[in-house]
Order: sequence, then C-alpha cells, then structure tokens
Amino acid sequence: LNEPLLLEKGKKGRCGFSLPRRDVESCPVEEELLGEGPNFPDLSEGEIVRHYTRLSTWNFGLDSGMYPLGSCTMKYNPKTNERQASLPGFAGAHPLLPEQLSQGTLKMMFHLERLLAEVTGMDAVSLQPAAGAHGELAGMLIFHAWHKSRNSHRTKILIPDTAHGTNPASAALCGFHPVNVKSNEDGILSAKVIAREMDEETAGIMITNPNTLGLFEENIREIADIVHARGGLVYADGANMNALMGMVSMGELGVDVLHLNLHKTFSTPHGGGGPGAGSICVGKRLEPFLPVPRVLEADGTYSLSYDFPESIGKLHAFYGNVGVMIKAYSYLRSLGPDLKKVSQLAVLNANYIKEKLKNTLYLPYDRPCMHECVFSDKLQAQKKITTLDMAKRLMDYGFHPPTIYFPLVVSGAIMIEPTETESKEEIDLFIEAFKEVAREAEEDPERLRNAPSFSKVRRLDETAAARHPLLTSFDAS
Amino acid sequence: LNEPLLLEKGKKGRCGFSLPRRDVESCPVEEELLGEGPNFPDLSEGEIVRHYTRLSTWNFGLDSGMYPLGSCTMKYNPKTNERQASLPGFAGAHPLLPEQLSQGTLKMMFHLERLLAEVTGMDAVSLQPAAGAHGELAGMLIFHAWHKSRNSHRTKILIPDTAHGTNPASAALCGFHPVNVKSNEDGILSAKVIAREMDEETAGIMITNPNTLGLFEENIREIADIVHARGGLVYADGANMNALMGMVSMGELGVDVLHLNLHKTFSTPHGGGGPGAGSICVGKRLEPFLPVPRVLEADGTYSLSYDFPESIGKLHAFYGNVGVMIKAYSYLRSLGPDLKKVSQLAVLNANYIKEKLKNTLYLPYDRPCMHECVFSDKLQAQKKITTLDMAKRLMDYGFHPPTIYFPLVVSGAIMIEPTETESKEEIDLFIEAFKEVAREAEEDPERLRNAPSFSKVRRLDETAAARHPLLTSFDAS
Amino acid sequence: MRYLPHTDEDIAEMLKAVGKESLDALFSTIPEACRRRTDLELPEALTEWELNDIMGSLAGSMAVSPEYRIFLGAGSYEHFIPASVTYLLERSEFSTAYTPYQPEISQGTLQAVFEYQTLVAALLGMDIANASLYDGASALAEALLMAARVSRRQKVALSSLIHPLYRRVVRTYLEPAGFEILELPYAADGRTDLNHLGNLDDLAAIAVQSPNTFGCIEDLAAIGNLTRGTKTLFIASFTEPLAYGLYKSPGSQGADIACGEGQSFGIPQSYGGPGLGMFACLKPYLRSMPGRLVGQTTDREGKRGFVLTLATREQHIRREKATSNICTNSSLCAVTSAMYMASLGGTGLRELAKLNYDKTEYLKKELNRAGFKTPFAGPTFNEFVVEFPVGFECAYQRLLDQNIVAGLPLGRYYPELPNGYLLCVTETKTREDLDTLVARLSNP
Amino acid sequence: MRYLPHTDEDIAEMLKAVGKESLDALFSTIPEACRRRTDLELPEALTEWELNDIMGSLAGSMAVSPEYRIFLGAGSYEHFIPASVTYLLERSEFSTAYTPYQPEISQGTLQAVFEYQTLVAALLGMDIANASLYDGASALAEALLMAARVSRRQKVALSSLIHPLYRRVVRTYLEPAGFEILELPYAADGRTDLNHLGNLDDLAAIAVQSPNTFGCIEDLAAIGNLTRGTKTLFIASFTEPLAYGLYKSPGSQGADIACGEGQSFGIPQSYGGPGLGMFACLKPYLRSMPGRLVGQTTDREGKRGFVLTLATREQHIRREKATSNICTNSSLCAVTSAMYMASLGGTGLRELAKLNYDKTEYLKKELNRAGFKTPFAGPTFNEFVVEFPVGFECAYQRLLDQNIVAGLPLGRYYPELPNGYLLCVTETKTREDLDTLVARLSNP
Repeated sequence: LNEPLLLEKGKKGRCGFSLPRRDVESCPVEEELLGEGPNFPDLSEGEIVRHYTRLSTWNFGLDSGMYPLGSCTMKYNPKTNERQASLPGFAGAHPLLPEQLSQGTLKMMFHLERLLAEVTGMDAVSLQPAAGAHGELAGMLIFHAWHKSRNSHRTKILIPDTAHGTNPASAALCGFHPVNVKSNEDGILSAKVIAREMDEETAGIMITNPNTLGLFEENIREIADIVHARGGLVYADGANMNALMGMVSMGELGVDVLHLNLHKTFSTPHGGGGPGAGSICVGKRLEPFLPVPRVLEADGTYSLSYDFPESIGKLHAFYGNVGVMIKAYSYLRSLGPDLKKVSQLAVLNANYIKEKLKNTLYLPYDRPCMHECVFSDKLQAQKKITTLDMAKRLMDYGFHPPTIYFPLVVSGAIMIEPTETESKEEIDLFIEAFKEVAREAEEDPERLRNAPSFSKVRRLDETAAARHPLLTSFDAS
Repeated sequence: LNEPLLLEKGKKGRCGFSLPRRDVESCPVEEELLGEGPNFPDLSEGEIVRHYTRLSTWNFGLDSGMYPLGSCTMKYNPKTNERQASLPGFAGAHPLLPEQLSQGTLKMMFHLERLLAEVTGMDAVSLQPAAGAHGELAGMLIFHAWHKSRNSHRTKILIPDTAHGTNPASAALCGFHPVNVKSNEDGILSAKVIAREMDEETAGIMITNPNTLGLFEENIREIADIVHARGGLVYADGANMNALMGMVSMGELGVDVLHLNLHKTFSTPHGGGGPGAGSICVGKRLEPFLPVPRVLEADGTYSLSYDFPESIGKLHAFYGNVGVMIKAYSYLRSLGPDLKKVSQLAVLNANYIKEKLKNTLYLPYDRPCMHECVFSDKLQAQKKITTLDMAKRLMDYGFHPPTIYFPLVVSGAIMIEPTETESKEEIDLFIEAFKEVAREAEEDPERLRNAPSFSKVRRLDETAAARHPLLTSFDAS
Repeated sequence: MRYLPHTDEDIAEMLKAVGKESLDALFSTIPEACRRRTDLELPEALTEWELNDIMGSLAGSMAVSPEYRIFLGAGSYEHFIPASVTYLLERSEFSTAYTPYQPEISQGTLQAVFEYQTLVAALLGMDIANASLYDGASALAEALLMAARVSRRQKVALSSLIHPLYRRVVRTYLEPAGFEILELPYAADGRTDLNHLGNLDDLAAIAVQSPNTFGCIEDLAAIGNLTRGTKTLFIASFTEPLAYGLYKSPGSQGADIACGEGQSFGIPQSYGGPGLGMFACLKPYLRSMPGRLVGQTTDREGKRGFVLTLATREQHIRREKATSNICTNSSLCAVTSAMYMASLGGTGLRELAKLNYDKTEYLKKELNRAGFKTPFAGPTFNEFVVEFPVGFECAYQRLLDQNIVAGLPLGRYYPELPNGYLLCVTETKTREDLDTLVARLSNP
Repeated sequence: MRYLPHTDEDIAEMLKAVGKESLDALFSTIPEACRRRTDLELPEALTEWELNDIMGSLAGSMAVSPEYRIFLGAGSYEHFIPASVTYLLERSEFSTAYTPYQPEISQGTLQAVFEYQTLVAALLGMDIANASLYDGASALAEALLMAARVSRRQKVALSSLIHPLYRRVVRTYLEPAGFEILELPYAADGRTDLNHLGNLDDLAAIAVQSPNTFGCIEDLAAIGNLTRGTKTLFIASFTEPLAYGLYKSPGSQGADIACGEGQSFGIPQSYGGPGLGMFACLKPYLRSMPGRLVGQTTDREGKRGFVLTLATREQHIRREKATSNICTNSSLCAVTSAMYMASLGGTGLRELAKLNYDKTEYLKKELNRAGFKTPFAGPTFNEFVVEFPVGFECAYQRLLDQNIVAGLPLGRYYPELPNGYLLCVTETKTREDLDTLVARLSNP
C-alpha cells in the first residue's frame, strides 16, 4: 500500500474535525492583524484515519518484534500504563490548577520521586527534565551552581570515551569544556587515568555506568574518591540503570548526580523519539540545587514550592512530562521489588547473546557484560561486509537491527541490548538470524549489500538527503 | 514478519494475566468433578501483544483502504462511536440490573428504536436480533405468528432470485418452503409474476430493496398490494437501506416487516464477521408480535416489559447487541437529517463507478443503479480470465476486491458498493486500478492468475481445505 | 459533515460524469408514488462534543463497579479484562474488516479464529469448534436443531436449570417448526432430576447446563452414561466457561455438543450483548454443524494459510437446506476471547477459576455463619442460591441505595423460590467486599 | 510477573549457556564493595486491578471538565481532541518505536514528521521547521541560544509579556553560560513597549510572545521592521498556535525564528507535560538550528523516502560543538499535532480560531457590561486580563467550591496587578458556561 503525502491530498471544503456549534455572534477582527490562515489540506475524518493507519504499518515498533537497540532499553511497554495516563483526571488536568484541586497528580509525583530515590540509592529527585539529555543538562547546571555556591570557577569536565553521546553537548551548554578520557584495555576506566586528569579546574566527571560497552565501571568508587578529593563532583548517566536495579546503590558508589530515563528503565514508550522523561537524582548536599518547583508534602497534603533560593531554576514550562511520569509510576508499582529480577534477567539475556554470538561476530571485550554486549564487524570485513549491511539484512529476518557504529571506541560496533522482556525463544531466533546473516556474508555478500529487501523502501540515500536538504513538502515539490 | 500459531508458542509457567491477589483460603473441590483444565499455552503479556499485533498486520480493514464489497456497505466506522460504547457505564453494565439502575441504556434503546422507525417509515422496532439473518428469522417468526393468530397455516414464501442469500435459510427455519421468483429482463420483479405465484398457501414475500443488483424494485407497491390482497405479508430485507434513507418510506411502500443491519447502514464495525445487529421494524398491526422484552417509557422512566402475549418470544439471551446499538445511536445522532445526504452520495458514488467502468467490464443491466452496481467477467472470459483472477489482482493494487459471484443471477458477478465515505480521488484510483487490471487481462493474463503477489500468502487452496478439514491445531499437527 | 468527503465541486463533476442534473435525479428509477413525502424528522446533528456530553450522561446513570458492588451473575459475569486485550481488540485491522471471504488479505482474522477454535475445543474437551455464534442462548437453540437434524427426531429434553432466558430462546426457535420440548425438573440438591426422563427412543437430545442456573455443577458423567451408544445427543450448555478451568470438561464426560456463552472471557458485559456463542462438538457431526469454520490449508507455494471452509453447509450456498441461517456471527468477540484465554494460559486459567471458587465458598460459609440458608447442597462454582428471610425485598432495595446489588431475585423465574436469590462472586470481589455484604445483609 | 517471560527452566538453561551458577553470579564483575547492601524497599507489587483502583482514585481527585468549568489558559489550553486522533496515536507502531535511526522500517514516523515539519512551517509562515523540541519554554531558550550562535552576540532582549515561566527557563539555560538578558516592559495597552530597547548593535535577538501573557496580539510587524537588515534576530514565541489560524503568521511579519508550545493541537494537557516544542526558522539558519530534522530522499530504486538528516549538527556526531544537546524530543506529540492539524485542515483551523476569538469577545463584553474592568485595550485571541474588585480572593475560592476556576491570578507573576486575572475561553466553553461565569462573578 502506498500513501501520498498529506499535502498531496485533500480538497478545499472538507473537514475532518467536528466544529463546535457557534453559539455566539461573529465579531470583527482588527484588519491589519488579520491573517489568511495556513493553506493546510482539507480532508475527511476517514481519509485522515486511513492516511495515518497506512503510515503506521510502515513502522517497526516494539509490538512488531524484538528491538535490540543497545543503550536504548527497548522493553515491552505495558498497556495498562497507557490506560492510567489517559484517565481523564490525569490527561485533562491544567498545570496551574489550584493545589487543592490537583492533589492526585502531586501525590503521584511525590511518591514517584521517593520510589526513584530508593531504586537508585540517591537522596532527592526532581522529575522535571523532559528527556535524558535534559537530565544531563540539569546535572551540569547543578555542577555549575554547586561550584558557584562555593565560589569556585571550574571550566573542564572529564568525559570517558565510553560515555553516552549527549554528555559532551550537555556539558558544553553550561560552559564546561569536555576532556575526553580513554577507557583501559578492559573497556573500563582506570583510577590512575582519572587521578592524572582530575585537577582543580575540573568540575567533575560524567560517567556512564554500566558504560556503553555494557561493562560495569569496577573502579567507580575509587574514581569518585579521587574526584571528590579534588573538589569535583561525580555525575552518572543512568540511562543504563536497567542493568543494576537492586544490585547497586548509586549513592553508595559515590555518585552525586544521576539522571534516569523513565522511557528506558521504567518502560514508558519512546514514541518514535519522545516524549521521554529524564528525572534527576542527587545526594543530600546537592538537594538545594534541584530544579523548582519541588513537590512537598505536609500532613498528607501536597504542594509545589518555588522556595529554594539555590535552585538552578526551571527547565520546563511546568513540571516536566507528567504523562510519562504516570506511566513510570504505574510500572514501578506493578513491579515493586521484582525490579531486581528485571535487572537480573536483562543481564542474563545480554550475556546469553554474547556467549551465543561470540563465535559469529568479533567480540572486542570478552568479559561478563551487563545489560548489553558490543560486537564489531571485524570478522566480516574481509568480505567487505559492514555492520550496516548486516543491520539492514536483519530487517529482512523480522528484527530491528541493534545500535550500530556506537560506541565510537569500537570500530564498526554492533551494540545489542535485548532487555528482560524478550523470551528465550525470541532471543534464540534472533541469534539464529544473526548467524544466518553472517553465513550469507560469507556466501552471498551481495545479498547483504542489497538489504533490506522486504521493507517499504530499499536502502535510502542519506548522503543526498543531507547534501540537498528537502525538509518540507514545499521544498520538495 | 511471520508468526507461529499460539499453540506453537509459550512455555509452562508464564502468565500474561495479572492474577488477582488471593485474599481467601483455598477450599477443597469435590474429587470426581475436578478436572485438569485445558492445556492452553502460557505466554507473557508482551508475547501476546506481539502475536496479535503481527496477526493484525495481515488483515485488510476499512482503515487500510477502500473495501467496496457489494451488499456489505463497508463505510467508515467513526472512532467516536467506539469511544461511546466503551464508556464504563455502558460497557460494564449487567443486563439484569434493576431498571432504576439502568435508565441510561434503556433510554438510549428507546430512542434508537424511535429514530430507526423514523428513518424507515415503520411504526415499531425491536433491537433484539443480533445480526441481519437473525432479523430475518425474527421477521419470519412474525409472519408465522401473525398467520397463526388468524388461524391460517401457510407453508410457502416467495423469494426473488435477487434477494440476499440468507433469506431462504431464515424462512426454512420457521418451516416455510421458499419459492424462487425470477426477476425480469430489467433485473427487477414484475407484478405479473408475483400475481401468478402468490396464493393462499403462501405466507408472503421476502424482497430485498434495492435488490442485489443494486436496482430499486419499482413495482414494489403493486406487488405489496397483490400480496396483501391474498392474505400475505411483505418482508423487506433492509440490508441495502444505505441507498434509500430520506428518499423512501418503507412503510408507505407496503412493507410489513423490515430488518436493518446496524453494522452496514449505521456504520458499526463488522469485526471480521460480527458482532452486528439486525434490528427489526414493523407496521402497527404487527407490533404485538415483536420479540420481548420491549423497552417502554412512562413519565420519563424507562422499563423492560415481557407483557406481550402474542410476541414471538425471545431471540437473544438478553436484549441483543447493546454495544452495537450504542455505536449506531451515536452515528444517527451525529448525522441527523444528513442521513439523506449519506444515501445520495452513496448512490452518486455507485453510479459514477458504473459509468466509468462500463466500457471496461460487462454491465448486464445498464440502468441507473442505487448504492451498488453489478458487472461480470464476460468481456474477460475470452482470455480465460475470471472474476476471481481480477479480484485477486485488485489486492495487489491496494484495494479490497468487490463481492464476487453474487448475485447468482449474474454469472461471474462483480458487485461493487463504494459507500458514501469514499472520496472521489479514492474512487478514481479504484477505477484506474480496475482498468489496469483489465488491461493486464488482455496483455498479461498469467499475472492475474498468479495474483495476489504482495499479500501475506499467495492464492490459497480452498478445495483442499474443504476436502480434508483441519479445524484446530491438534487436527493440523 | 466530517465523514462525508464530497465537496460541492466533487459532486458537480461526478453528476456530470453520470449525466444527472442533481442528487435527487439519481433516484429517477424510484417511481414518484414510492418517494417519501416528508423530510426525515430527526433531531439536529450533534457535534462530537455534544455527543460526548449526552452519551457521558446516559452512561453515567448506569450502576457499574467500582462505584457499585454487584453480585449478579446469571449469564453475565464481571471479570477483569487486561488493558492489553482491550488495546489489541481496538486495532482496526481486526475491528473494521468484513467476514474473511478473501483469505489472502484476511490472515489475521483467520489465524486468530483458527486459534480460537483450537482453544475452545481444548477448553470444552471436544474435537472441533466453530468460529462462533451470536450468544449462549442461540447457540443452545442451534445445538438442539442440529441434534434434531442428526437424529431425525422432533423431541428434546431440557433441564429446567438451564438459564430461564435461554429456554425462552429455545422455545422461540423450536416451537414454530413443530418441535416438542420436555422440561426436566430439578432435585433437592439443585441439580437436574433425570428420573422423569423416560426412555430415550424419541429424544433428539438431552440438554443440561453446568454450572446450572442455581450455580450447581451437574452430574455430566451420569448423562454421558445415559446417552452413550444411543442416538440421543448429549448437549452440555454453559453460561460460565471459566468453570472448566476447575471442573471436568463436557467432552471428557461424554457430551456430544458443548455450547454456551463466552462473555466471561474478556468481553465487556455491555448490558447483555454482544456476547459470544461458543459451539463445539465431536468430529462425526462436522457436516451438520451450524456456523462458520476456519480451516488450515496451503497456498500455491506450499505455505500454511487459513480459509473459511465447508461453506457448503452455509446459507449462501445451500440456501434453505443450510445447517443454519447464521451469517454474521461474533467474530471479534471470538478473537477477544482468544486473546483473553491466551493471556491466562492454562496455568492462569486454573488459578483464576480456583480463586473464583474459593471466594464463592468463602461467602457461602460466611453467609451460613450469619444464619442465612443455602438451600441447595450441590457443589457450585462462582454462583449459588441463598434463601433470604421473608420480606427481604425492602432490605434489597435499601442495599441498592448503598450501592450494593445483592444478587438476582429468583422468584420471577422459579415461583417456588420466592425468597431465593442467586449470588455471584468473581475475582473482582475482595474479601472486604464479601465481608461488607454479609455485614449489610445482617443489618440491612 | 506478566511482563517477564522467563520460566525457571529458561533461566537454568541460559545460565548454563553462559557458565554461571546463579543470577547473582552474573554480576561478578561488580566488586563486593560496590554491591547494594540492602534489598530494595519498595511497596509490594500491585496487580493490574489494584493499580486501576489506586490510579483511578488519584485521577479522580483532580479537577477536570466536564465536572469543572476551568477558565485557565496561560500556556496550557483545553481544546477538544477528536476520538480519531486519540485512536491513531495509540497505534503501537507509532508509540513504541524508537527514534527512526533505521529509516527503511521507520517510514511511518518519518513521513508523519516530515508532514509535521511542513504543516508547522506553513502555520508559522517560515521556511523550515524541525522535528520538535521538548516544550515551548525550552524551544524559546534554544532559539535564543541559536540567535547567539548566529549573531555571535551575548545579549538578548525579552519581552516581559513572554510567559513568566518561559522566562525562568530562559534564565536557567542562558545565565550559567554568561548571557545577558534585557527585559522589555509593557505598555498601557498590554503589549510590549519597544521604546526602551535602545540600539540593536549588541543584541543577538529580540523575543516577544504573541498572543502574549496578557492575551494580547503583539505588533509583530513593528519588530520585524526594527530588525530587518540588522544582525539581530527576531524571535516570535507563542503558547497558543491556534491564534495563527486567525492572525498573521510570525513569518509574514518578519520573524527569523518562530517557536512555542504546540499542546493546543490535540495534545492532552496532562498537568503541563508532555508538550510540544514547535520550532521554525528561515532557511539561511538551517545549519544553526537545534533538534532533529527529517528530509526527503530516494531509495536505490528511486522511490521517495524519508530519513533523519543533517545529523552533523547533532550531539552524537558533533559532541560538544553540537547546536544543542537535544536527543529525545516530542516526536509522538509532533505526530499527534499533525493529525490534529490535518483533521482541522485550513478551513477548519480558521473557523475554530474564529470561534475561540468570538467566544472570548463575548465574555469580555459581558464582563464589561457587568461592570468588570479589562485593563488592557490591545486586541486579544482567546485570553484576556480582567481586573476583579479588591478582595476577590474569597470569591475566587467560593467559585472553586462551585466547580468554577475563574482564571489565573496574575499577582504572583506581575505584582503590580494584584487583582488581575487571566481568563481563557476556548471552543470548549458554551455560551451558557460564559453566562454562568458572569452571573456567578456578579453574585459570588
């Protein structure tokens, strides 16, 4: 089924919207302000439903099949969470309602903060950041504010080569200059290197733990001690928290600030790129710097308070992505102490894939992994088959490809994160498919280079897209 | 994407259902009655969601594209209707609630009956039949009861060759013997033929109007007079009511009993074969025979009454498909007097297709049609291309095929009903596709015989299925 | 109107193409005398938003949980429905499709219904199941008609503990065609009394329901023993299929046909409909079976696929000689119930059934302890009869005002039980709900 | 737990395959000293049904329509959302997909976002739009940072009638990096006073919001005239995009960047989030633009397709030199708003906008007639300021008890307006609602 662009459809005079009854008179509008309105296409409701239904069928979602994107934690998104977030009392609530009329949402937020604090082992939480990178920004702003409160002006920040890609950009937004720190031959940070790099001009370090190689940063306590001793702070990118719930307390590891991706670890859907939520968790001493407003409780009554003079301020017009929080809260309440099992099974699935594929794909770091494992295309390179070719071919087997070419520290990286919600059967099928693809790389490499074969479109020319950007229908016509 | 059968999936010990907390003690069960429970597969929630999501993508629905099945009235199913039917107050209501606690549903039913009476021009309505054929059965039972009440025993019933296929079976269920009546060279019934066939042993006639050739039965009033004069009753199959709303009053035409398909004319979804609803409408003198209970109103209070001694009785455990009624009621209230426009546009669309395709396909009755038009494969027969081949090939163009090989009165029939919710652009695409298929029939007939090419499966062997029926996974394994 | 895509320009162009001057002129073949003389007198069209208000207020007047605690069963059961099932069922590829006449682009519905047939056959211990009928009542009527066809007999025996409304439907279907119906009384333990059955020689079928209308489990094995080797078919009807998660299946006890209502399996109660007529039987009866069937086959490339099959039994081919006139059935409800059964799995079904049973036993005991009589001693599943004191009607009414519906008064259906009430307890009721009920009943 | 598919047997087999004795042993690389010493102290897992109860009661405590009549706007607007949009958005192919890094199997999201970019550019009268940012506030902050990058200047001028909470977000983003913010006062007509602006030589941008926080339409043309030909960028912010169905677009008035909140377009209010940061600009600024972009291209067979493009601006490629750190955005909200815009169409958008305007004018007039002052004379869209009598707080509270929220008290944000309230009227309010409000205000 094909389907034209919206702008290629429609006829003037249709309307797919039920226009409310006009029960007041028409009033004149000031002439020189009056516009013409945009020339949107007019379509009937049925045409719109068909348009988007068709579009949806060209998309691969988690409900379509296994989606082992490393570092993205594509776990099953429970349907009951959607139900809760769409309850009219939640979905229809205005953010500036008087507090007495919004106790339910405030209570949910307060308790979600407490639950996240418990899961991470941190002391205080703000739910305001709207995404992971927004949480990182919040963290860097807190670094900045904390140093400023101590009249210290630090300009640098340590970022390992195994950190998430957003980290340097987030740091730069606060005026920090990122210093790249190399991981050691085991794929983790050595305390020695940090001791060498950490100085009095450095605000601290941003660590991803487990790192983007899927490895636990074994020296993190020592590293934190070094950073703290030299007046710095430790930020942990908690995007990979799905590996560690119930196993590790981030607070005890010496982490000062940590963000969580509610849309990864806590099962809220990614929506094709958002909305997510990047809640930020801190230790006691950094609590005063959290974004405002904060949710307070007194005698069972909840309120929003802006009365935190050291706060970094606001990051979001209101309180963050409340709709996402409701889903994460529903997930947390549905799992409870089983969250530990979530992490155990996520790690089990990843290690199982690592073991089963390590003779098929090159495994640069052959050590027990956490929730994901990283291979490369080194073995296939002799046939001039790249990671990209294999990824595209996996689509033909009904799987979403893993994350590719990341982390940068592994050339031609293939980063596989199955998550705990994939069954052994599904994982076995995935392993079998990957082995088949590797066999084809040997025997029929052209087939891989021509992949995918069964998708809506064949391999797309991304270079041309960037060279001559066509960003709207007007551009393109 | 492939997907195994449910029974080929799962592992003992999983459960996709949230089992409620056990808050009472376990009690022993009488040993000799205790069973083992069926050996259903155990799956996680995520596996179930993925299974059915995948299955759904192999289905063509109205939201996927044009679905011009003649006689089926596949119009757009408005999403707001679904919303209304799923309101907890409707969806969660027990049918034996005390009347004082179920006024909302009773009121909806009462008013829906009144609306349907107005649309059809009949006097009284029962919503109880669960489908069109169930409505026909109700109609035949009313015929039977009415004759019986007059101490008349009639055994035959007239059924034209252009009636719906269910009619004879419905009549037979009440012990009537169907007498086949031929339509004339214009594709409609002539009064003369009826005058010849109608006798004192004949209970009446079942007419489909417009008939299954999409033609209005122009002589219906005369025919009704003849049938009535000889003590018979007139049943109209109202499955094609989408052609006539606001244009014709069935009561004025002399119709005594009429059923409606709420899932056709009134936009409720077909659900892959149901549930539907086949409300039955009668003239005043037949009202006492309608199924019980009936919905009554007094001083704004609604009640259910079984106090109709001449009633044919009950046809459904409760009151019929209330969930479907809610959707039809929502539709009727959303359209109001625009229902006339619905019929006008449905007829316009059908005539447009008839005109545009009549040089491509053989048109056995070249007269203005109502809501559907009937062609045949006569022109393509020379290339040994059948209606079936063309139908299958249309799939490759993204359209659901029309109804084929029905009505039986046209050999190789192709019965196209676009409905009013298809836009001119979509219809033009359909016409173009059909012309292209006809061109291919000339130039590349093999391609048609091999169609469909892009569906989940290729042409299926229906003969083998019937010869060696495999009806369960146990059968098939 | 947002559903109608035609612009004035479209209409003008299309009228031109068909050679008509106006929309009304399209109807020229309708003789003047047949034209409707008046406009449709329908209330003004509502906007989507007005409709929401009106339907919201109608729905808002209905008594439903969680605001109400409703202890009604009797053919419609309140069970929890997973959000996942609701979501899946709303996918419009399932809901907006027609009957899968074109199998190549209907494999979703077809495979799902094939799986449904498999699950139903397994649940009921039968060989085969059809793609569904309208509801439990019409399924029973169809089963009796089928038994008459198979046995070529005109008389059927029906337990008086079959749902009273089902029996009314059976009469509607059977009496005009001249069938004779024998009603079997019930015994003191609340189960069908077979002693008055007489000889089976002219009987097409014996039909009982288990759990029956008093909630009691019938002695299916006894009936199976009676009919085995005879031409009389044993029809096991049901309103609560969940019971077969715990109790022996009809098939294992010798039933020839098992049929009933599947609403319990994930289908909203919706004031009684749509429901789901489940229908299963032994393989030898295949060609006499009513309703649609999905069968497995292969495509031209040998790939597995599914089709509607054995249509030669159906009305559009066999016309008046069809096994039934059923055409549209309850396909989407069948798929829903399959999703629900798959969600439970064998393990979950058993646990859930046991929980229904245990909660019911708990209430029974607590009521007995509080001094209420439960007149029938037969084993039950999730319903049972309790005899409330004379004059209980007022208390019942007071409980309604406290948002409790304390069961179904049975006197309407069984005049000999003027104070009998049928109480139903499913997994939706907590122990606290049950304790509250007992307390309120004790001090209404 | 129903989300976890692993049976004990699966776990045993898989542990064996990886050579570990237990699940805990999988974590052997975590040094003992790094292990959590205590179990997670989380409340017991809830069943789906318990969760429904708890969430139902939390949601039930919130004041929402139709039970309440809420006249609040100020950055979050109650608009009707078609059931069709809600349905489409729930299709899990859209909702459960990741960012479309693999375009061949993500054409649904990609085409939908491409269409969104087109609709947003058309709405705002700009050349190009990105795939969305978090919300209107962060979009404004990103716009200011972009202006600073483009102009290489460190100072920005902000109207004091930009949403007060947006201005707080801007401060959070800009101050640590050392930017200077100049706030422009407002004039007596409720529009930004440009007289104190001074010369533009060191200004990276002038940002105003229209309709502004007092609901007034700013004189965008005047600002466009000021900045035209200078290096200072004109940023037009908004919280209510529906206004552009009626009023001239920012692009047509000379804006360089138009950005704001798209929640009005089919996105539930959800207590303030998720929202939708709309962001559009002129083509010359393309490579300085923050956020993702979808572009059109072709596949190997020459077929049209869509991809994420110009990623070289983004953080995962350019790291600290990226145009922004944004990664996850509001993709699903962008698609939702496109569905909503498509539903309205150009014709519907204009009519709906006019209806909002007319209803607001009606209320304004009725309030004036009842003796209430509306202090600012500037033209408005669907919000305006009213000055209630001294001591109105108690009346406001009494109205709350009558389920009416009579606007937003402005004193908190504008201390000079202690009795100023911002009232919002959308199409969701009927004339009767408005009459009721006036009557209650007159006799609170």
